[in-house]
Amino acid sequence: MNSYLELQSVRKRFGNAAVLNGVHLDVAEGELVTLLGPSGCGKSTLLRCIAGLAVLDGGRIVLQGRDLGGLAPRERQVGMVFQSFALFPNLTAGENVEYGLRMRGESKRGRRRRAEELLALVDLEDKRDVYPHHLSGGQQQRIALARSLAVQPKLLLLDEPLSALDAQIRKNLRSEIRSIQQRLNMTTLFVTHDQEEALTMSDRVCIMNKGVIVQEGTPEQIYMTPRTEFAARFMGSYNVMTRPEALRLFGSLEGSSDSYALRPESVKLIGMEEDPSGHAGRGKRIVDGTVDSVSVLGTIVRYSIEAAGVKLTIDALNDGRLIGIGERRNVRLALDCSQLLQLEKEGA
Amino acid sequence: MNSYLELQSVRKRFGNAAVLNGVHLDVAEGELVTLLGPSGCGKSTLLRCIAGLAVLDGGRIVLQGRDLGGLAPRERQVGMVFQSFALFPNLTAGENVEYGLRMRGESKRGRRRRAEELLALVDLEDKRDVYPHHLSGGQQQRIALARSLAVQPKLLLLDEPLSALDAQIRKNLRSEIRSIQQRLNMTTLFVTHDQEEALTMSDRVCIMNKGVIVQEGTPEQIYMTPRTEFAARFMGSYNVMTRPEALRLFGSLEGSSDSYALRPESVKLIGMEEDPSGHAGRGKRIVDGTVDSVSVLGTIVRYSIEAAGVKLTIDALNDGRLIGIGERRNVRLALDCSQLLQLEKEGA
Amino acid sequence: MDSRRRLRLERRRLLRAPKGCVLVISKKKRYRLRGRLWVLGLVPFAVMVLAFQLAPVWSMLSGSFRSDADSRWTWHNYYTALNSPFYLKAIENSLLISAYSSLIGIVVGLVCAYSVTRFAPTVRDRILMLSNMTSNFAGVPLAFAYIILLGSNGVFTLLFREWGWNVFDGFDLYSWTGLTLVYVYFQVPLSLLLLYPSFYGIREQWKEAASMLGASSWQFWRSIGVPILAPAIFGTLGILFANAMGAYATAYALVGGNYNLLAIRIGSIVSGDVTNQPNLGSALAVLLACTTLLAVSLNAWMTKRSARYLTGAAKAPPRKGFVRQRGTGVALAEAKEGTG
Amino acid sequence: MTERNQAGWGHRTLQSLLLLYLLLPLAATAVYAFAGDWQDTVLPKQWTLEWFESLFQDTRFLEALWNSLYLCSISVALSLAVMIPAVFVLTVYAPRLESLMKGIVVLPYAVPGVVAAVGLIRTYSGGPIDIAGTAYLLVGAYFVAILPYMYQGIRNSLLTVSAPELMQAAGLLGAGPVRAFLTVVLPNIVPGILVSTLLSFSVLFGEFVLTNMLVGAHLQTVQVYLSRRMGESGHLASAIAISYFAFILILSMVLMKLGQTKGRRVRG
Amino acid sequence: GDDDNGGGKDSATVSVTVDSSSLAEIEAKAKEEGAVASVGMPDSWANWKDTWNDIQTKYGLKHTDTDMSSAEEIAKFEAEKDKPTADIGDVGIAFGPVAVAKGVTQPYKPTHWEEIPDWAKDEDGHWVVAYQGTIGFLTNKNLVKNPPKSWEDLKNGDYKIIVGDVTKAAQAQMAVLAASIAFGGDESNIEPGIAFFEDLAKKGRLSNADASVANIEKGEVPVTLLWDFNALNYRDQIDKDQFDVAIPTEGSVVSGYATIINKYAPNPNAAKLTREYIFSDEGQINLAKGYARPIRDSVKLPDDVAAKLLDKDEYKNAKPVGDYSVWDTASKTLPQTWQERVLVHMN
Ligand SMILES: Nc1ncnc2c1ncn2[C@@H]1O[C@H](COP(=O)(O)OP(=O)(O)OP(=O)(O)O)[C@@H](O)[C@H]1O
Ligand SMILES: Nc1ncnc2c1ncn2[C@@H]1O[C@H](COP(=O)(O)OP(=O)(O)OP(=O)(O)O)[C@@H](O)[C@H]1O
Ligand SMILES: [Mg+2]
Ligand SMILES: [Mg+2]
Repeated sequence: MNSYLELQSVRKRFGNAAVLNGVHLDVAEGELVTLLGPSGCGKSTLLRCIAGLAVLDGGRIVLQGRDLGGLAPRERQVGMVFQSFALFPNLTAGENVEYGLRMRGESKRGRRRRAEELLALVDLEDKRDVYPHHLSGGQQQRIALARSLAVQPKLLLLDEPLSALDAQIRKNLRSEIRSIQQRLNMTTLFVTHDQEEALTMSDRVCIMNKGVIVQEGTPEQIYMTPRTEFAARFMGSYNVMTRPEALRLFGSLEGSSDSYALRPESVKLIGMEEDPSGHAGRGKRIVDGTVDSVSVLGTIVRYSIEAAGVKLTIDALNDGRLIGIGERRNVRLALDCSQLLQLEKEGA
Repeated sequence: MNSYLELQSVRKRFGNAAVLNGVHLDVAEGELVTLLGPSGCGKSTLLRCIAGLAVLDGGRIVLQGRDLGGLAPRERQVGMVFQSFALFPNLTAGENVEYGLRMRGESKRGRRRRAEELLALVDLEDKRDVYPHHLSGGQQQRIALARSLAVQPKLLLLDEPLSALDAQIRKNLRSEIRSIQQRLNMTTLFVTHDQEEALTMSDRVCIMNKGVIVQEGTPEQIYMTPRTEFAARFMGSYNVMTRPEALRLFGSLEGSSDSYALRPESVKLIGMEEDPSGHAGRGKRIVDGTVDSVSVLGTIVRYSIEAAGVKLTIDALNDGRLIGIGERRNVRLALDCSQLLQLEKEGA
Repeated sequence: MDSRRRLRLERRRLLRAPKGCVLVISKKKRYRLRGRLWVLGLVPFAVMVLAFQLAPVWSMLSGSFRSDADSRWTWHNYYTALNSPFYLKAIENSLLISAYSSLIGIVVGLVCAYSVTRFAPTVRDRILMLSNMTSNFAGVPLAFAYIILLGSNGVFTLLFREWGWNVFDGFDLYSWTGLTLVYVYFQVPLSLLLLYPSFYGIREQWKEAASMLGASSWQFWRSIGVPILAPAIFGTLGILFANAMGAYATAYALVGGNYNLLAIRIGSIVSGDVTNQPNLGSALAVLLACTTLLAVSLNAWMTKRSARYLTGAAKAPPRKGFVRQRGTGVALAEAKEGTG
Repeated sequence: MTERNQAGWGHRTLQSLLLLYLLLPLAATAVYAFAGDWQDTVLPKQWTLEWFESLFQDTRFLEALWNSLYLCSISVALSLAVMIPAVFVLTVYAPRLESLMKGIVVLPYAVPGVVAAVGLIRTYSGGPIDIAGTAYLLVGAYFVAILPYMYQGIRNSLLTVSAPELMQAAGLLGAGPVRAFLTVVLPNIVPGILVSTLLSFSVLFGEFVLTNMLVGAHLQTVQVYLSRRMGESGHLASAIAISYFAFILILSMVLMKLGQTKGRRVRG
Repeated sequence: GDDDNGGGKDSATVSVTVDSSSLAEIEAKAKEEGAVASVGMPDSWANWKDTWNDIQTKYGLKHTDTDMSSAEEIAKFEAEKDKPTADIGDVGIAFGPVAVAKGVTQPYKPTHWEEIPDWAKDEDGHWVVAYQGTIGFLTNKNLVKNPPKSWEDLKNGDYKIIVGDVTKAAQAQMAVLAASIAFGGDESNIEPGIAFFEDLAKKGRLSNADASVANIEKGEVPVTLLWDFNALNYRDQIDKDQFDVAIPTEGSVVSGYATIINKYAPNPNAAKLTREYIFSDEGQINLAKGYARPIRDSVKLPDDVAAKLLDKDEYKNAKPVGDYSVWDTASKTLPQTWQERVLVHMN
């Protein structure tokens, strides 16, 4: 990989608490990398270290070959958007966007033109003279984005930029941010604890836990092949099983891992009256089970099923095919051995 | 239906704003009915009217054949759990649970025993002597539940009891509340604006909009057959089409409605190389389309597709079958005419 | 390296590097150094506080241990202060009047504070503004105003006499009851301003929850409301007490030195035409400061306790629009509450 | 929410009583200021404007007013100049020192005027810095007296506008700390600070003990002047009290209005 | 101005040292100096205003005053040794010897030196009392129908009496001394006075109110004990007919204010000339106009001025303090004694 931004064993402590325990990360130019992890795992702290708002206790941060250590935030050419927007309330939207250029001493005309460009980019040309408190949350967030882009940073840091917004606005802004990022080819680090957000927006996802990156990869990789139990649980409703459980379910196992994971949608449900033969084949297995509960989540229907003494969660598309299957019913499960994942020990 | 609770054209105004415009509702004993609706539609106000915290402007509320009008909150034998928990911060968890009994003048021992029962019910026996601010959000919520159950109310009102909690805790509490409710056979009104919550927890769902109940039914009914555009949009990512659009897509239409809805998971995607004949049949239709974007949401993959000039959202299970389909690809869609819903005019 | 930067480095070297040490200042160190420049912002503050707050306190403290006669170290001033019935009586009177006036102030303030939170913010802010304004009406003019109203020929004294009411017959404005009454006048607005924000901490939903659990309004206040307010009440009590202990001008304007109060004793020792025993005065001042310090620490301690309840409450979403509603009244109260 | 805004008659009565109670002494003073002979009657025997006339003909009154005004202004200005940077620095860079600051800031409550005056006189009469009896000493004492109000006001304003985040945002956009402070923090806290400025001002304007003990012999502020004139005539003193109260009232209303218009722009 | 006062000492022989020629010389030099700066002698006090006006018109001396208390005046003289700004000051009699002891005064004996009683002057002319005060009764006739003329009247009345702040104010302490003198005590024996007030307090006859003009004016003060110059001044200021001023017949105490000339005075001759003028007939009359009883008995007061003062006869039993150092000691313990013996019965 052609590293644009490199983090080399970045460490940070607050008092006695080690918050970052040696983070390694390479980001290529134009890439959008998501940091995904539970609350308190150090995501914000990492961004703040990169921005220079917190001082490293160890390790190096290199941007375009230049060590950022010892540089003040304003010398790093890094843009950051905060969860709380942090717009300057005494300045209009336009003045907020112009602010960085003003600090650089650019001419009024140049500033004005650039601000207009950026307001157009975030689709808020008509809000130039409006003060932040008259803007909706989503609009404020977009102004914050435009503001940090105005100074043409080499790197854009987004710290849960959407978490303060409504679900609906959030979904819209997701794609908007992604498309702006792609248009500008802006190298971006994006922090979130929402896995759906991470999966839909990123080129690459890094799962963080307890101050280290435990797994990284494309959204598909991350979703389809979680490496550890932590990642499997964090990424969705993966069924995590101990080795004996997996053995009971699958008969034989590859590998010698202590725990295994099975995606809830990789199991097919077959009504007792259906012919299971269509689902048979190499590496396939049919198991009987009982439905504990069914819940329609909307697009998908979630079944809690007990099979071979193992409690499984199974998702099926809500396409009317399985309508007959209700609570306490017996069903057959079609398992695909190739979908069973071996999990590594935590921290391995 | 054997009505346990009856609401008869309940009306409420605040100043000039009519907030409840004649709400009718019958709830059977032991039923859990969800009120689902957008913010501001009057859900909380309805609960508060039932609890006696707000005074009706019209209509009647009858509980077990007894008109509640004119009774003070504490005479109504109704329990309520608030969104913000509203635990008394100066009392321990146990004392909070005992509070209602203390007000009734029950003996210390009786109170103690009952409180222990309820703490066991919500699985918090060990937190009896802990103050609320030392409990997590989810634990606080469960204590609040136990507190309102302690006085054996005839009716339990839950006003968005989960919305202040994290996604994970929320999912766990959902099933916990449901199972307690079923065990006690407690008649319950549950307010939420989260459709997944409504679908998974309830015996019956009422969709509210602008102070009236616009549709009610079982979760399946509500999800599978929204009656109006409002319900369709509110229930999920339904594709809502005008009549001309629907015509272009399906060739011919039943009924004469102005708008139609199509569930995103009712459309099957077929790769161009696959043989579409397997999907042909009566009332089936194959249409060509182009993929605009794909996003993996986890269990499901969401495709934005344009077909016959109509933009559609289509959900498929993330089971690896459609991996080849990416942006700008051409695909075939298998449509099922029976899945197309006719929508009524708003307010009809 | 440009010359300015070199200069800067040079200066740093002189300041920090040990003699003979080769100058190697890593970039990181420089950044950290620059990061510490904010200390400069604290210097003027430190100087002012040192000069006008700590130095006087120190000088008083050390003076209180020196003899007035020959400025030698001695316990004598404290011995005098704590053994003379004269000064003991002054301390006792001060404590009593402060206790009574702050208790009355708290009770009245509590009721008024609850009531004022029942009004719309605009009305509330107007009431608070007014009471804040009157709280500056103290000292000489206040004493005189009370003489006009309740003196031996005061408006009310005469009115009551005319109407034949004898409830006020035994009342003498120039006695300790009168003093307490006048103290209450400046305690009430202060107590109101300090207490009313905590009523917003009593969430409406607690009342509702309690009412649904069968509690009457009175039961709610007894079992939930007052216990939650308790820290705020005790804290405010501390401030009121300190306020009364230190009150000088009003008392002096009313009764001169005839009523034996600690503040008045200090004032007469320091500024009287008669005696000149500054160190004894210091010792008395230190004793006074000890009681107020105690009262103020009670306040600080209680504020911490009430924060405990508040963090519990803070987890819940804030009431909609509350931030917007913070009018000047809230700001006033916050500003008044020195302890945050 | 509207229901709670319509306070019941009980609350209205209570508040009216409170206002009556608070305003009664002021009213009595006002009546006395217009009264002629009023000794042993319920109401004055006659009314007169002579007290106000003689007051406004007295240049010493205007002088005292001016003294009060400039002493208070200087003290408040000094306090702002010292406290804003200090509280800002503490909030943004060293939140850990805040508890220490809080301790310092409650000290003025624990050291009442009489006590503070004793200490100040001891420290500054004689010795290396002899500023006893000068305005310098008084300004210093005033600075301490308004410390709690100023600290609270500034800190709350800073927290309300989330100053640390604004500083960081500005820093990332290339502004140095000083510039960032001047362009994005200061303009936003001005309305918030206005209230504590006002409060401090009115507190100082009504201050008597410190003023009288520290500089009473040399510098007459309104309060000192008032107590002196009290030694001549209660009517006159009442007229002074009423005049200066009116002055404070007008001043606060003007400042309040100013703060509101400014605040609206920033906060909405 | 202030209301301090204090002791003198038994001065021995006194001689007049100023002859007319040197007076003319002083006058000439003073005119050269052209200005005089006083401390503690403001226009409003003891009618200094007229005196300053006269000095200005008569000798062309410009005048400025800085108001301060006796102790501050002495401290100022001392502190400004090298850069003196003040020429002359007016201090309570007790501070005269203090100033001499500090060595900040210069002597000057005015022309009428001989007429000044011994208790009222320093033997070398460092300080000289210009006007005297005597403790008397001020009675509000609206409230008290029979104004008291003697301590005995006071004792037998049914009205409240205000003594003032004995713990702090010299005037109130002097009132206690006055009562002592009346009942046979003196500065070394104030027990008779204490006992007198103790008795009144027990009967509930003393009030805690402050005898400020405002309170007197408001009718809060039936009877109070004040310096005669204060009492007369208040009487005329509020309502001449409504108040009665009397010097108790059994006896009272006399004290006075002395001028001191700064040893380092920038305008020493102007200061001497000022003292000279104060002791002249015109100067003494000016003081009388300000209700301050002139120290020189021989001055013939114009009728309107005489009417402002009390009859000379009333003063026949009034006595000066013999030894101020004794009184100084007594007054230090007085606050406490007062509290323990008198105020206990009130509060
Ligand atoms: N200034 C600080 N002082 C002390 N501890 C801190 C500080 N900032 C963060 N921490 C601690 O460091 C840990 C990581 O914090 P961080 O804000 O990076 O988490 P996060 O992953 O961003 O979480 P979230 O999703 O809640 O924002 C937390 O335990 C936090 O309490
Ligand atoms: N006390 C009140 N005074 C005036 N208007 C009120 C009051 N309470 C509620 N409203 C208004 O009534 C409408 C319905 O409010 P309600 O709280 O019932 O909505 P909701 O459906 O519970 O919304 P949410 O999901 O946001 O809780 C809103 O427009 C609200 O502003
Ligand atoms: Mg974070
Ligand atoms: Mg609601």
